[in-house]
Amino acid sequence: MYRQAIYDEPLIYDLGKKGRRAHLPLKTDVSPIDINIPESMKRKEAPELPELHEGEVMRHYLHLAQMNYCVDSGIYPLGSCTMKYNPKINEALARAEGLAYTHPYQPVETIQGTLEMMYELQKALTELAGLPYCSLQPPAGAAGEYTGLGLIRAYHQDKGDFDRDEIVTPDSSHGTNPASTVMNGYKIIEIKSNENGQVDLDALRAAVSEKTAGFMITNPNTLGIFESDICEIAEIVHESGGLLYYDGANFNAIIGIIRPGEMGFDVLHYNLHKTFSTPHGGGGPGAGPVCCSERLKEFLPVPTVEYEEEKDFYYLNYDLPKTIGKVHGYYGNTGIALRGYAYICALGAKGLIHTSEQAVLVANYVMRKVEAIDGLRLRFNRNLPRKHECVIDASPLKHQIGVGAMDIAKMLISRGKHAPTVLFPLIVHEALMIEPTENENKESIDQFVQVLKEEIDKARDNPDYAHDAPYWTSVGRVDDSWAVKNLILSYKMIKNLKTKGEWPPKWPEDHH
Amino acid sequence: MYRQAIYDEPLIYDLGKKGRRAHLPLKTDVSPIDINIPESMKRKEAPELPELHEGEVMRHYLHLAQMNYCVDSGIYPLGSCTMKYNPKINEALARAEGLAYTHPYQPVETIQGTLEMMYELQKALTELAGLPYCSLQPPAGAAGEYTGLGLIRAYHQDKGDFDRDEIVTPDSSHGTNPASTVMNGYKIIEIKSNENGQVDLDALRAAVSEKTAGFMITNPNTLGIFESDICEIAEIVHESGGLLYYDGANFNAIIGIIRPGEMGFDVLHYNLHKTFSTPHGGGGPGAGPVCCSERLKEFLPVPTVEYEEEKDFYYLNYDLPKTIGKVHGYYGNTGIALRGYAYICALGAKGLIHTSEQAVLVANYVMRKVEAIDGLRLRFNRNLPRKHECVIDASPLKHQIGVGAMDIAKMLISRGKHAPTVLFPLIVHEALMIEPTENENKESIDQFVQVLKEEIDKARDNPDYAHDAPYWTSVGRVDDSWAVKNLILSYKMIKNLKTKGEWPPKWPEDHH
Amino acid sequence: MSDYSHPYLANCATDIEEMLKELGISSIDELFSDIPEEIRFKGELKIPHYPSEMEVKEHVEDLLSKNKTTREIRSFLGGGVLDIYIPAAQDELLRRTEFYSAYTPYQPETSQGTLHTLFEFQSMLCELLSMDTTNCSMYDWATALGEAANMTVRLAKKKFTFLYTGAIAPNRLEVLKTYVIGSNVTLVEVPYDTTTGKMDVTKAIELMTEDVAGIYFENPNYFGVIEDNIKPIIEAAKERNVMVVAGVDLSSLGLIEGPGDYDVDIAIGDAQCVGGGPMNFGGPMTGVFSMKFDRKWTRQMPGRLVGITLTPEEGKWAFTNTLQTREQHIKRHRATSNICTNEALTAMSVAFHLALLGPQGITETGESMYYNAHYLKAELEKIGVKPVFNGEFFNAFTVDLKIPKDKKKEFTTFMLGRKIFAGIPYSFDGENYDYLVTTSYLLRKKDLDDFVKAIEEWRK
Amino acid sequence: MSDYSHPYLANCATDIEEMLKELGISSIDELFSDIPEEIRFKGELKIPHYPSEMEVKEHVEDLLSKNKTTREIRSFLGGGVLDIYIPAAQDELLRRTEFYSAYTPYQPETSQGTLHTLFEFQSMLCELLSMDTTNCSMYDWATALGEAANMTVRLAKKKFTFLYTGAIAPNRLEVLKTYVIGSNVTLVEVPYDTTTGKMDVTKAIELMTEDVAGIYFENPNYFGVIEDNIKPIIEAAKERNVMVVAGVDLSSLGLIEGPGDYDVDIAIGDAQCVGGGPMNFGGPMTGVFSMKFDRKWTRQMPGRLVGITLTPEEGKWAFTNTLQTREQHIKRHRATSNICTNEALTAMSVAFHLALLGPQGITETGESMYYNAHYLKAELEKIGVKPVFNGEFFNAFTVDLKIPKDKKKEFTTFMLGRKIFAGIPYSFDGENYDYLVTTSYLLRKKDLDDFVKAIEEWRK
Ligand SMILES: Cc1ncc(COP(=O)(O)O)c(C=O)c1O
Ligand SMILES: Cc1ncc(COP(=O)(O)O)c(C=O)c1O
Repeated sequence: MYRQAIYDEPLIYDLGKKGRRAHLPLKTDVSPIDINIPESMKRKEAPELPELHEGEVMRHYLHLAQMNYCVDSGIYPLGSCTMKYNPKINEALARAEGLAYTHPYQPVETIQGTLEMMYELQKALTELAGLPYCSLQPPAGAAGEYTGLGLIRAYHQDKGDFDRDEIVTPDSSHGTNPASTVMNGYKIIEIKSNENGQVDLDALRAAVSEKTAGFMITNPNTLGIFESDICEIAEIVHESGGLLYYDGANFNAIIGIIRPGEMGFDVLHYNLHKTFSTPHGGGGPGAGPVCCSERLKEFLPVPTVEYEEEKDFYYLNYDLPKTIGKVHGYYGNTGIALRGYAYICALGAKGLIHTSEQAVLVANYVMRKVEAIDGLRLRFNRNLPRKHECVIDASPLKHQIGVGAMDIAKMLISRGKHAPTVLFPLIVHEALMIEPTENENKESIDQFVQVLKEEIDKARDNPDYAHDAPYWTSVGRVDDSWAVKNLILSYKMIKNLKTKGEWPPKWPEDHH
Repeated sequence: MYRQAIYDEPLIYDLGKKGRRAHLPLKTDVSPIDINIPESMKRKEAPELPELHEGEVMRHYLHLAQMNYCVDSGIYPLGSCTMKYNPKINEALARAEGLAYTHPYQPVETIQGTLEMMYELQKALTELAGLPYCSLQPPAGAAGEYTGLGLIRAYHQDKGDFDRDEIVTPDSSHGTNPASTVMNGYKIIEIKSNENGQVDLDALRAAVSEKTAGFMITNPNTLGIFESDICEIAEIVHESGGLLYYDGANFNAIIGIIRPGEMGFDVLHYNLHKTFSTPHGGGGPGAGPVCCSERLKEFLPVPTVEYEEEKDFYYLNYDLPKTIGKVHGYYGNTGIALRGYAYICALGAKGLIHTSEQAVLVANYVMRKVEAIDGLRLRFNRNLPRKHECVIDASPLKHQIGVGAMDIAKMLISRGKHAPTVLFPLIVHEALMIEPTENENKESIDQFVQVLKEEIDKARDNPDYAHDAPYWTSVGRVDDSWAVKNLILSYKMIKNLKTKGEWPPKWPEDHH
Repeated sequence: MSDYSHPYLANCATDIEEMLKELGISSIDELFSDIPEEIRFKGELKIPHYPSEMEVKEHVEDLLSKNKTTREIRSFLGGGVLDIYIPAAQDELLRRTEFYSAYTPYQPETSQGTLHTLFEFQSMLCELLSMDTTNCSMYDWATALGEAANMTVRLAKKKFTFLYTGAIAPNRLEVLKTYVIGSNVTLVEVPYDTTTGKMDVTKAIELMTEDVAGIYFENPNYFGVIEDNIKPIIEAAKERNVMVVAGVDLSSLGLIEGPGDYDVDIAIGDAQCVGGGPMNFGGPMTGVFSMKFDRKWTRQMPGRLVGITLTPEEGKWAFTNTLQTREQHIKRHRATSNICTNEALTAMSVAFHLALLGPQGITETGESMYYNAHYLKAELEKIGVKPVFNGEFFNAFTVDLKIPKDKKKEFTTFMLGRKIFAGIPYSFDGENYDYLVTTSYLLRKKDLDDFVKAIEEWRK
Repeated sequence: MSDYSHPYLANCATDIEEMLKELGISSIDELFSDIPEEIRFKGELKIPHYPSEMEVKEHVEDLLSKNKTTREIRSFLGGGVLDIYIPAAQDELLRRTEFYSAYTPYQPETSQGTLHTLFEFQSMLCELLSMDTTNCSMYDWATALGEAANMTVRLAKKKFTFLYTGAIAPNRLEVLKTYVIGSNVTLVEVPYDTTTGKMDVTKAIELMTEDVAGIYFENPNYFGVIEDNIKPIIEAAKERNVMVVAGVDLSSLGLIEGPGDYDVDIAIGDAQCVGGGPMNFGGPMTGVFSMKFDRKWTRQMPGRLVGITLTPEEGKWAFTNTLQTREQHIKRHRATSNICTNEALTAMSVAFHLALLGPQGITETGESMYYNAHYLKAELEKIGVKPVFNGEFFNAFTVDLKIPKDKKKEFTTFMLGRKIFAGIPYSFDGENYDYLVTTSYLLRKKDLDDFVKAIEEWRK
């Protein structure tokens, strides 16, 4: 039996009362003076913020917290997201005063500890990537891509090659890949996957040319399949004069097993919030460090973190004349970097390798169990082992009883198991993309599979049971299209609706 | 709509697997040697403790946490318990390394900060009590009573008076009062309350004698009524030669309003976990500091915390030849004392007085609203204002429809409102003892009263609705008598039942 | 195989054996058989290892203890990162695993906690900024600026110039440049008045030619000066269909009008200073992106948006991510931005902080900073040290110190010796350094007096 | 009236006015009208006040920073309080308000979290101790001893002598004395063997006369010595219906038998050392009270007990406080103890800790302590310094230092100068001090070597 907590929790603006205080800030002991802000800019009314007392604030957010599923609630097998356990020691360390109360512009001699940590993290990341240089500046994976593509552009332009304006990528790639590509001013050339779900070498050969700036690949790819032709791919791309970008979001499958740099890759980004266990925070912050080869080094964002061994001194180097510039206001998400570093320290080389081994083992284990369920099938070559994740196709079930991947997701969350990623990658129609991570043990996976089976059985008895799911979550299935049609995006907009007499919303007659 | 979370959470022993690790402790770098523990004492098998990985442990206890009501869940109006908000800054401060990593026997010159804090807390507590001396040693209110009664004994004996072996107390007193009395070797003389719920002066006069060692009173008393004859009471007791003990558990009603020392009281204990906002922790730890008058000072537990102004030096004074000894292995619950001290600092004198004022205001407000509900009535003098709490009698409802205080409690928890203290004090039959504390604002109390009304209405429609409550808690009404009959108190006992084939328990046929 | 046991690994030797058996294979290695042997890594990885949690803790704490913090050294640093106090209640909420260990709320029914809180973040930010909609966060102010520039160009179609104030933070300008690389944008600087430090209104209007898609200014600007003369610029911009982007210091908004009050189209900034978190050496920050409401515009907005919607239960509305079709995971190369992971948790942190501060708190912290800065200015003037500009300011101003390049290091060390982080150096002439000095509300009179004393000594 | 607003007060001026109105009164003061005017306090209270949270924080932290901690000074202190490591996961659980801000679970249906966790505490303690039942905690070891003594007398009826070992911690003995004041108990000391440091078996048996209700010993005892000879005592006790009470060091139970294994009736101790919390200057501790199961005995047990029971839903069992009729809130003066508030949260903390440590962890920490202590002993012997007793020990032993009374302070200072808390002084002769030295698992080789070096220097 599972039920998520339910509280009829109002918007915080509907709590509290004028005059209540939840926090008393420090007041300076300097004597007050008249505030001489020019009239045109002087605030006329204090901003309308909530007015509660401390206990009320805590109750409000406690209620909300309990209506939220998280990694510590249970399995969270979102494919491509690597929802691994967030070690508690990292959360504790990230609150150290020595990190929290340091300013990005304080003199470099007063921040040696953080710089050393960054330098050591860079070293570990380059070691795992097999690429010798690193920048921690990109604040997320997509920013890492943007940075990496910028390095590729700078490289070609530095060689006087201004015509390479295409980036080639498989159609199974993550949405950020094409988005970053276009933001970088490139054209995107998507190539179809072959029947094994891998890069089709012929298609690749046809796609590359003297216009190719680079090739972006995620390996293992979004289907969880290792691109075993990776060396040929590298050769083809390099021959065309393009560079090789390794989307390391799926690095959790390959730590210490392969090193992309050794396969000819020029640049790679990591997601510390995936492979290195930093929390997802309901959407962020993350960190997307970039590693690169010798030939791209001089284009890295400034400043780089460097070490002068003689003086045992760490410093920020802004002196890169060919730098692509900056991709973050400061040095990236140092608070996240620290967590990633602590994670690496706790596991060491052997532990990290075991991580990948377990992640791959459980992914294959869940795959074999799930594909055995009637109505579900494994897409692409069944004989290939998967790496950290697998993509299951629910189209058979959809055809049989009209119950698709999204319905399955809603049935699962009803039962206190988070759903896999659904409807992605787009190349599989009713995709259920399952990535358990090494944080799930055998019992947990067995339970997940058991629940999945039970729910599909229930759906067979009564497909509407599936369409009306979820049941035991804090709210029933929400109406996404109503949200788009009505676009109520802030309390300010609610106040407008109120004056128009249009709040609270009316339920349409035909609402299910 | 309210629903508490539900997880079918097994006993931790039914989770995990042999060989999993959730924490790796530091290992010394001293070389291992043979363990030479004599065979008769050498552990043969490692103790059977759970074996999980870190994430599993967190999930288990997260699930349990969400199945627990707390002060930050909502109103928690347990009369006599003073469930006030636990300020978060206190929790943070109590984790300071300067407190956590100090040993009770480290040299006194290395613990000056803590001693100063203790000394300052003592000063504040004596100031509020109007009694000049203080010991923070008693680890809870009951221990404070035990200590205070010990002081009274020592005082009489020191005067050569060995015959005073009776402690007089009202019948409405808290259970710990008589229990501490008897543990201290005294006889307990309980006197009936008068029709106002207060001490009957005639009864008191009749009860005191040359055998009276002391009189223990809680003021305001357990009915929330102030003992306005307190001066006469003091006189009567003192005339008999007895001393006066003030149970300060209800101090939240009188901070800065009256000072018991000024009314002739000789000794008083506080509950820091009530009046001074330290958390209840699901049952403890608390702290029960004792304040006393000049004539009891020399009997205080050792060591006392003292200050040598000249040297600006705090120290532990063991040199009290007439001390009653020790009531705790060290100096009491210093971690709790710190929280209480921080609370006092945050409010200051004015804030503390406001605390009592608000606590009393909301108690009277809820009282007037609740006594207006059909089936409930206020016991004892309706015209007397109450202090921090009020006692409502549900006997009328019980007579009307057979729904009593316990049923009301279960209906309330069904709705996400914690129940008042029920069936206490014993002198009111269907008692609902309501103490909102200053942490509840008007809306919260209005909602509580509204829910109470609604539930009683439902019970009128169908009394079984009440008897079968609660509904939306993580489990339904538990069977207390089965627990007593079967006494399953540990996993060890479960294992025994298993070998006898008696686990899991069978539901009796007639089980509701 | 028993050394598989580690707190971060869920399966022990027994589990592994059982799973291998069910998979019908004899070792995990078989699952890697599709990786060509020649690329399997065979060396020894050089990775640090601290085998117990306590050693990890000691190691990291030892490293961090080499830093000097603003708890020891009085900080006059600002420039976009403010030293703030994080209330204990806020930290306790941030420590709740339900918030920090959740993913982006892709399944709204089981993620109302995140969604509801982010909606409140959006709402509080709109109130602070007097704007209609705010997204769930960008990486930081600088990248928000890059996105804003791209967005004005996207919306304008066929206009490719983006004007920006010369009184901009240098780091933001650098990111802006990197961010417009793909969108063919020409960046043109609007000069500022060297006496007041405010943007040059006449020049700004002059520069608003046909090709201009947007104009950006900061308020207070990087030199601390309040831009109280921008009304004509905004009017001119409206006339010419130029979108106005303001970058504001959110900590000033208890005292200064929200950008919506002076009618800008897009407001950006960073919410670190209103509770996103402590400074953390500059990251994570909490980029803010806020707009007037306009369906067309909103559809072009980067980043995630939480909206309200209906549930099956009549009367019970709920929250969900909305307008996802703008985002990369659906629109791929036609997305409005590549942003995916954002700064959601620090955005929630802002919601917690503002819920605790309330209107009085935001005003009081603003006042403290204002008093501090103006006291400092007055005291510095007493020793003959002046601000570079005479425009009104909030909590920061640029102090005319003219430290020669070759003395800069010495000055830093001198001030450090007095336990002071002296401010951010800025050279107007390329030779000498003036200092942008910010006074947070954590500074007190004594700190300010010590600063003045130090400067006085230095000048001797 | 607006200054009623404070983060810890729920009602602002408006609320108060509204409530007063509904009550039909004009001021809160009227609600205090029943308090005689002459006793109303009219003075000014002298109470510290720090008006902002940050000032409270600074003030308390300033105070605490005057302390020296075992993070700076290597601690060889023990005697019932052990320096331990609190895993971050444990602390995160303890920070959950659902646990720490709940009351005693009087409404079990809405308090399963507390009850379930406390049941697990009871269970894990029973496993560690090899006993059947353990209550939800006592204040500390010392008060548990007091309760145990009283309980043996209560159960025995008409027997009033309680024997205790001479190798007892002095502080526990003092509490014991205070605790038996009301129960007419005569305390009689059993001497220990001055060579081995173990209890004198012959004497103990001799002393077990008709009037003896219980006998108490510690294992390892206060001098660190393992009591491996108690079998004859226990046998004699059984024969004479004397209850056997053992006080054990819980941190030793990875290596040493649980007291249930050698058949004691009542086991007590303190669970601080297995995760109740850091040392906190000695409080809160986590008193342990554990027994063999016997319905009659259990009914006499002090403190709270969580048991299993049924719910209305067939197959779904749950937890509840049970045997409450022993407790003061029901039984009043006939209760088994006056204990009401106990140490529930630190008990839960122990459950979290042991769940994290597991059997391997408890063994490993025990081994580290054992290795440390035996290494230290060996190294001390190399410089001619010996233990006072030759009995086997676990993690502590008494070092024969014979520091004269008038040198004691100097010795403390000398050791402090070397960043060492030297151990707990104990005088066997009333003139000179030997030191009870404990090695936690947080000490490392270098710390032990430094200790030996310091002693060597001192003796020069
Ligand atoms: C394969 C892949 N690439 C890139 C990204 C983008 O990373 P981020 O969300 O940190 O921007 C993701 C994650 O969302 C991903 O799964
Ligand atoms: C009136 C009164 N006296 C004494 C006590 C005992 O205090 P404690 O639970 O701290 O031992 C309590 C609380 O339970 C109480 O309410």
